[in-house]
Amino acid sequence: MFASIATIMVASMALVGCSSGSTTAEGEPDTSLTVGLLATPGNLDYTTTAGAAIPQALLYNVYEGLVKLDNDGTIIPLLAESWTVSDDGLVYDFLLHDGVTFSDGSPFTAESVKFSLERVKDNWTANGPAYLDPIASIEVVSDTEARIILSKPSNSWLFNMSGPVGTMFTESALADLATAPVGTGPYTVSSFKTGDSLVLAANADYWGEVPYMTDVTLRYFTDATAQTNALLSGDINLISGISQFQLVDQFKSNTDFQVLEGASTGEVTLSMNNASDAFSDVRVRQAVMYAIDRQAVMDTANSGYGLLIGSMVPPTDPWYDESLADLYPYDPDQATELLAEAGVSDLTVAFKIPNLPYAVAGAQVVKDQLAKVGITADVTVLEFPAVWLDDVFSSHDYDMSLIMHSEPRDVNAFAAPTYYAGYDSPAVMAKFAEADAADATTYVELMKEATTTMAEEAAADWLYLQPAISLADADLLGVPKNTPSLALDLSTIAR
Amino acid sequence: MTEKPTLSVKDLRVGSPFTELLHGISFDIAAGERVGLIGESGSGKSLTATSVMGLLPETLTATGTVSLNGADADLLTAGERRLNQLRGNTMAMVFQEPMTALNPLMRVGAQVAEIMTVHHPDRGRRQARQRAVELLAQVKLPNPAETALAFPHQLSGGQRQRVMLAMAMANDPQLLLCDEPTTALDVTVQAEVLKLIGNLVTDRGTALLLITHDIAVVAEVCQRVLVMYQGDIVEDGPVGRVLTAPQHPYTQKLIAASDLSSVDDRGRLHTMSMPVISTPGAAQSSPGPIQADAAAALTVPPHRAAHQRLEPDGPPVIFNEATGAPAISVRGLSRQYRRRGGGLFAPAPIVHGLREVSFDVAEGQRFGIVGESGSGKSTLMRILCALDQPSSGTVNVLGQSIDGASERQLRNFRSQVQIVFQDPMGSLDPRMRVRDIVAEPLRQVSRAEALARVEAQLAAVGLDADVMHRHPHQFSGGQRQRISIARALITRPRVLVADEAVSALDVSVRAQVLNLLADLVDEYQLTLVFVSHDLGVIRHLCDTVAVISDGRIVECGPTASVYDRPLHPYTQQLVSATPSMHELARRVTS
Amino acid sequence: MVLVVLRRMGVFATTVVVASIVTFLMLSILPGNAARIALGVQATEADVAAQATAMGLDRPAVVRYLDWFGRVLIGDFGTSTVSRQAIGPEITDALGITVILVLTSVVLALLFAIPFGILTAVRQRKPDGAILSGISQIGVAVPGFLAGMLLVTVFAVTFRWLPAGGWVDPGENFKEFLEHLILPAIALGSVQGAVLSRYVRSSVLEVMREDFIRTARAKGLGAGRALFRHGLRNAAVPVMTVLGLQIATLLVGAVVIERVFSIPGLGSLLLDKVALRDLPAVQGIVLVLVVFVLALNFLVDLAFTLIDPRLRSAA
Amino acid sequence: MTAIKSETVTRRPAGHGGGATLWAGLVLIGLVLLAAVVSVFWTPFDPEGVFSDSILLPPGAEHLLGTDSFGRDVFSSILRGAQISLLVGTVAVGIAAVLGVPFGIVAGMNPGRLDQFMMRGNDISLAFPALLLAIIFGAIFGAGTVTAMVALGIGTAPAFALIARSGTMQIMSREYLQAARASGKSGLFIGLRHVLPNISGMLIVQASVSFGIAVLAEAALSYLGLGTPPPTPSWGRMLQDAQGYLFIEPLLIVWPGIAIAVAVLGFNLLGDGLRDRFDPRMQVNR
Repeated sequence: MFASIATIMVASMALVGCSSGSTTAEGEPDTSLTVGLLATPGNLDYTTTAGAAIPQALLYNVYEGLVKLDNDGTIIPLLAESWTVSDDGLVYDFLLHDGVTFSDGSPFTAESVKFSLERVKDNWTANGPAYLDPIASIEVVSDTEARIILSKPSNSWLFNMSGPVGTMFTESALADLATAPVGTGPYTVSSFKTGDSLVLAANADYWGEVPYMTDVTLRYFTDATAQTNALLSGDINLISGISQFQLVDQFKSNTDFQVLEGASTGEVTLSMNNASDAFSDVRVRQAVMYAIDRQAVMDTANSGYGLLIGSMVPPTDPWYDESLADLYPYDPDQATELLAEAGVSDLTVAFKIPNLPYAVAGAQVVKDQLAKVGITADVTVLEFPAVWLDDVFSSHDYDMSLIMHSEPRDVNAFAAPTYYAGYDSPAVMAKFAEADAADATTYVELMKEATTTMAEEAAADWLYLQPAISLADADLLGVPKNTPSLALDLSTIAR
Repeated sequence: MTEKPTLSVKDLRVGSPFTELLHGISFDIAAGERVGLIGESGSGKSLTATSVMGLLPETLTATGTVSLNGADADLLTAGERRLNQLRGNTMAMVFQEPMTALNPLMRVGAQVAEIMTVHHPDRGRRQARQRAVELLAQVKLPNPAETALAFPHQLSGGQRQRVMLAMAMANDPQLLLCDEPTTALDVTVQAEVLKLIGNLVTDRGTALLLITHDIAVVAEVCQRVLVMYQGDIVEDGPVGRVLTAPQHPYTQKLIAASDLSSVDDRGRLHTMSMPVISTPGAAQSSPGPIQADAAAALTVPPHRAAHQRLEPDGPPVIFNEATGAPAISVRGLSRQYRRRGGGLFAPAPIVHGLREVSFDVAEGQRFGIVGESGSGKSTLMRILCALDQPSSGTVNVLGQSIDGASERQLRNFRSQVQIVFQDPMGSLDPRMRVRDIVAEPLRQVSRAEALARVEAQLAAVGLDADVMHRHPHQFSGGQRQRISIARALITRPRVLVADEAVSALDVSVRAQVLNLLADLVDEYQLTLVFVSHDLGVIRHLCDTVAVISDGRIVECGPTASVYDRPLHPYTQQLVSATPSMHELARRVTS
Repeated sequence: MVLVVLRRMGVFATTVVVASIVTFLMLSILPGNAARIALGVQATEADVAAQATAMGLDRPAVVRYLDWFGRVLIGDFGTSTVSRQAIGPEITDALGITVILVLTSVVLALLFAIPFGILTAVRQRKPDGAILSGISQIGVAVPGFLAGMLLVTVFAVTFRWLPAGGWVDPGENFKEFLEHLILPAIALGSVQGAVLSRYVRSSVLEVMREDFIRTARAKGLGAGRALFRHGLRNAAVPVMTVLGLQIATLLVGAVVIERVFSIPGLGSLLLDKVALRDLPAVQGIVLVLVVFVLALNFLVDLAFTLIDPRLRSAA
Repeated sequence: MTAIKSETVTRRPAGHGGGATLWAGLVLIGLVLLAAVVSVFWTPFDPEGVFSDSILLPPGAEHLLGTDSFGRDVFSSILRGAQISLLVGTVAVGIAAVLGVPFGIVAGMNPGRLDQFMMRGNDISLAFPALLLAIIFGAIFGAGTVTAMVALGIGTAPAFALIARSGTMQIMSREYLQAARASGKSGLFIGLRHVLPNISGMLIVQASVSFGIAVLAEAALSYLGLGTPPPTPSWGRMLQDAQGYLFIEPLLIVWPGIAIAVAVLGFNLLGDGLRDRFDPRMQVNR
């Protein structure tokens, strides 16, 4: 892996040499980068603040954990040089890099591992502290050796360790997490203006390979058009994760820019409240599955960008099953039949959507298609996040909604009976539990079984997988294509 | 032929795209000559002046020739640049409205100085400023140096008009045009300003064109008079001759109607029978359906007032004290206003509208109240009509105490006491039909009956029934005042309060309305309270007059007695400022 | 004069207090649970309840109001529930940006509106006056954000002369600050300029009918000179009223342009904070906006007193 | 006599300008009104459906103005959008007038303390501009047409109150009001019978101008996502939606832009024309 990064680096250096546009007047390579992003972080503390915006900016850039996900979704070592797992899957021995320091100068040791991970249970309120529940104890073997003992085998916890909860903190710099994060990563935060920008500077004392880009500005936009305009006018160099795909085509024909299409973990989901009167009958949910022409939804609302998935599993997960996309082909007649079978006529459903562009666009198509099989969708646009979270997510006061689930490997959470989808299948839950404790091969098998069952029972209509499309100046190299994790890994980008 | 006339106007025609307003008038003014231009509203007299100045509104066009000193080319076709050189320098103008004619945001001294710097930039600002102060002194403004630093709103109307004069005379023009220069001023101030104008133009040998509707004004200042009627000059002659022996029928009627002391054999004022008001449909007025008995009209009421005056620092006097049950009885009436502003903690300054006023009005009396603006006469009128409440004192009208009375208690009072207002434009709601306006004071009367009574009442004031369905804007000023009177009388009130009821009317119409009012007061046996600034009108209409000044009644008594032998200095001043026609004629011819 | 100012200030203080109560009451019924938003979708109900207590959301309204407004009076707007920072500086920064933007646009608007308005008034009956007047009419009818979008498309995207958006503090890099300011200020100013020019026009037309202008003409001042020396100051009074009102509406109204140009102004901050249900911040922003407007009206009133001697002594 | 002549001059609107302005305004509003009325009964295509097979077609014989990203006929949407614009304008102006006018009349009829008190209240409402209210109300009641209309209405009310008050104060000095009071008429009667009819001219002017502002504000609110939710077509949202297609189908932004400009221009011209007609100071009066 490191090798591959190194290759890119070398290649980019060579390229820089003959690219006049990207060098400064003195012939120095231009190592500053401005990235346009949409969701702005409210603060910089992801231990207590939810949302993808903070990890997107900080994880792998400012903060690091023992392991990370590479761009293909593989778990690779980061602060841990290597690790071994006991045969029963309960004891993990991590060998740590030596001589690593936090950006405030304090050393990173096995003590830091113990401190950081133990802190999660009591002090974290956001970003899934429960992910570390499997940990029974943490032992400091030496400065560079840490041992983590699990209470039961878990396939998911190491994956989760690559996310925010696995972040290594130093005890000396906890005072101001919200504005002055201190980590071991290749960048440090040099300024942060809420709603406007976050400026990162290369960490000169970084223990690993110093990144090519020394000054990175993350600029936050509220409007996708403003974002693309900024790229077109040269204000920014890169848009990671464009959200309105009609804006993409103009870049394809423009040689000044490159369009990178990758896979995300964002399943755009037509959720049905399984616990509501309207959708408690599986046949009604299946009727909806047949009634929706997912390709048409994707074409209209997403300018055709995306991938039909049919389940809550993106192709980057090992238990992805591409055949599920065809489980419910578009078949209005079948839908009408199912509805008749279920004894439902003149069905009117409360379709409460968040006020997000893709949802508003998608809902119009869905409403139109449902109408063709006799289902009236009463569309209410709710303010996101505030009102949508209250009404739909917390109070479950809805029949149908449309929202993207962007967290990686979130299918287990979706299946929980208390979750807003109201899907209650003890069998599926048992299978997930079993899978987590099983060996690696069985794990994938069981996960596949559970997710297939969910698709068959139409727990929700996973319309399509949102594509991860990045738009960049043509001379940028190493732009991460996929977004398997929440992080936007800047360390690979070069000119 | 001697020297050329200062102003020569030949065949001046002014018209809008729709009508012609001036029908080719011609006149000359010799150097130093003082000429009056007299006419009623809309006769075209102001248009004449604005044409000469080249300040006609863009929508109007003028033809003919206007030349200054005979030398210059036609002013009507002269370029803007040439006109600018003449305006304010060779010819100057004073306008009617002293309140709005000065820039409110500029000190008056600077405004006077400006006319000099505009025409003589070489003389310098400092000199202009000094000269401005001198000019302010010449127009007899007190403390000219201080006044020069004042803003217009800090000056009274008369003072502002003096500033306008100072400005007009600054460059010693050869021609001064004054458009109704004193109309908006109080009588006593008017006399002073006229005298000032006369002196200024005589001293400098400036030719004067003085435009006015008031013969008295012309008689005061001018040597020659032009009479305008419907866009034509109908008479041109020396003031004395025109006043005493008018040639044109219109002039004859105008002068007759202006003379409030001359009545016909029925005790009625001379009205103008010329088709002055050619209104669509409406009846022409007099003689109205009421055939008042001349003798009855002149019957002196049983109560006769004592002639009293307020002594300086003397005790409050109860004027016109009546025995029995007077229609109106006012004792110790004071009204103060709290002016807006004042300090954060300091009380707002108090303005005294009325101070310790006591008087009676006997049943059937015609009681005049005369005073200048700000004297408190309007406040008094408002209190008598229960439109305002006294600060202290008692007011008793027809046995009803109105100080502190609630609207419910006043219900009967409201139908017993009615008002006729001054402004014929503002006293009728433009959005209502005449029938609704006249019927408004009626209460608990069926629609049919109301209409019948309205029709009868309109007939009584000399208007046809078909006016009922029209809106006020379709009537002339005199007709509107008739409608006002009809409204006031429809409830058969016992007391009628008239507030400057004829002040806004042209002379000709004034006489008609006064006659009508006199007739109706007799017909309905009304007690009349007539408030006015015009001593002449009151003298004609009222048997008793109270002179009010600075919130106090300073003198009260039988009208003739007060007029002929004024006791209070203020009354004396007032009387001498409003000469009768005979007096004027005497002054002019002597 | 001093007393007048003192009295007005007293009234001003009272209105501020009332406005703060209105603000508080209006926002106290905001739906959406700030605690839930802070913790995200994975938090349990118990966590959310504990968070709510920690954020002081469970105290009675009167206590919360007094606590809040009492602190505001000593300059403490509280701590944002989202950024965990003092709100005051956040608001000041955003307000500064918006004020710069609004004032620049108003200056641009005035630079356009005064000559244009006077011209259309003076040439009222001429064909060119009618055409110019028509142009300003159309200017009024164009939505501001459309103007902004078109400006970006032309000058930023197509010609790449200017940045498409964003903000640079003047202290940071003045040249870049100006570059970032031009387009949004023009977008905001063009519509305002069109609106203002209509007011200038009608105000000048009205003043040209005044008697004192006729007096000035009678003095021998040409029409233009009479208008300049006597008319404009008088015409300024109603225009200033409109200007005050415009600036007041623009403080929030600029949000549309701020969105088009991704400028972190006060309106944008408000929208963001409302979305995040950052109640202390929202209260603070709304209060600042409202007080700013009240203060502006207060100043406009005082300015009138300076321009117009009649008000000076009448009060 | 000449009084009559001068009256004929007085009552003629100022020059031809005023009349032409008025008529131009009426014609433009007539167009919008026509679109709104026609679209109640008929539009070429369904402006609310989704037509996946006709996405982003250029203008042509079938689709006069082309189609949008949902395959909707733009011409149909423009027609139907007139309804929303007129609805928002009517309701917003209605609310503003109903709240502001009585408030202003009462204040104007009671000079002194009550007036002062009410005007301070009005100052405070003025400090909450319509857009601020729309943002707050959007958060409280949820964004949508109704919220937008109510916020615009309440936000515009103080302007109506100011106009009504100054008009009332002018009327209050008129003698016919004194006459009505001297006849013992109640404040309510005077307010309704005398004051309201006489200030209606300036209120109509204000209403016309506010209408234009409301149409613009609706567009701005739609841009911020606080306007009419889809699929109901609104010009503001069409503009917002078209923004993303500026480089693909630039005409999409032109049509709603023209529609908004026509409506706003119409109401502004109407307001100007009415002002010339109602305001005596704007008339030739010499």
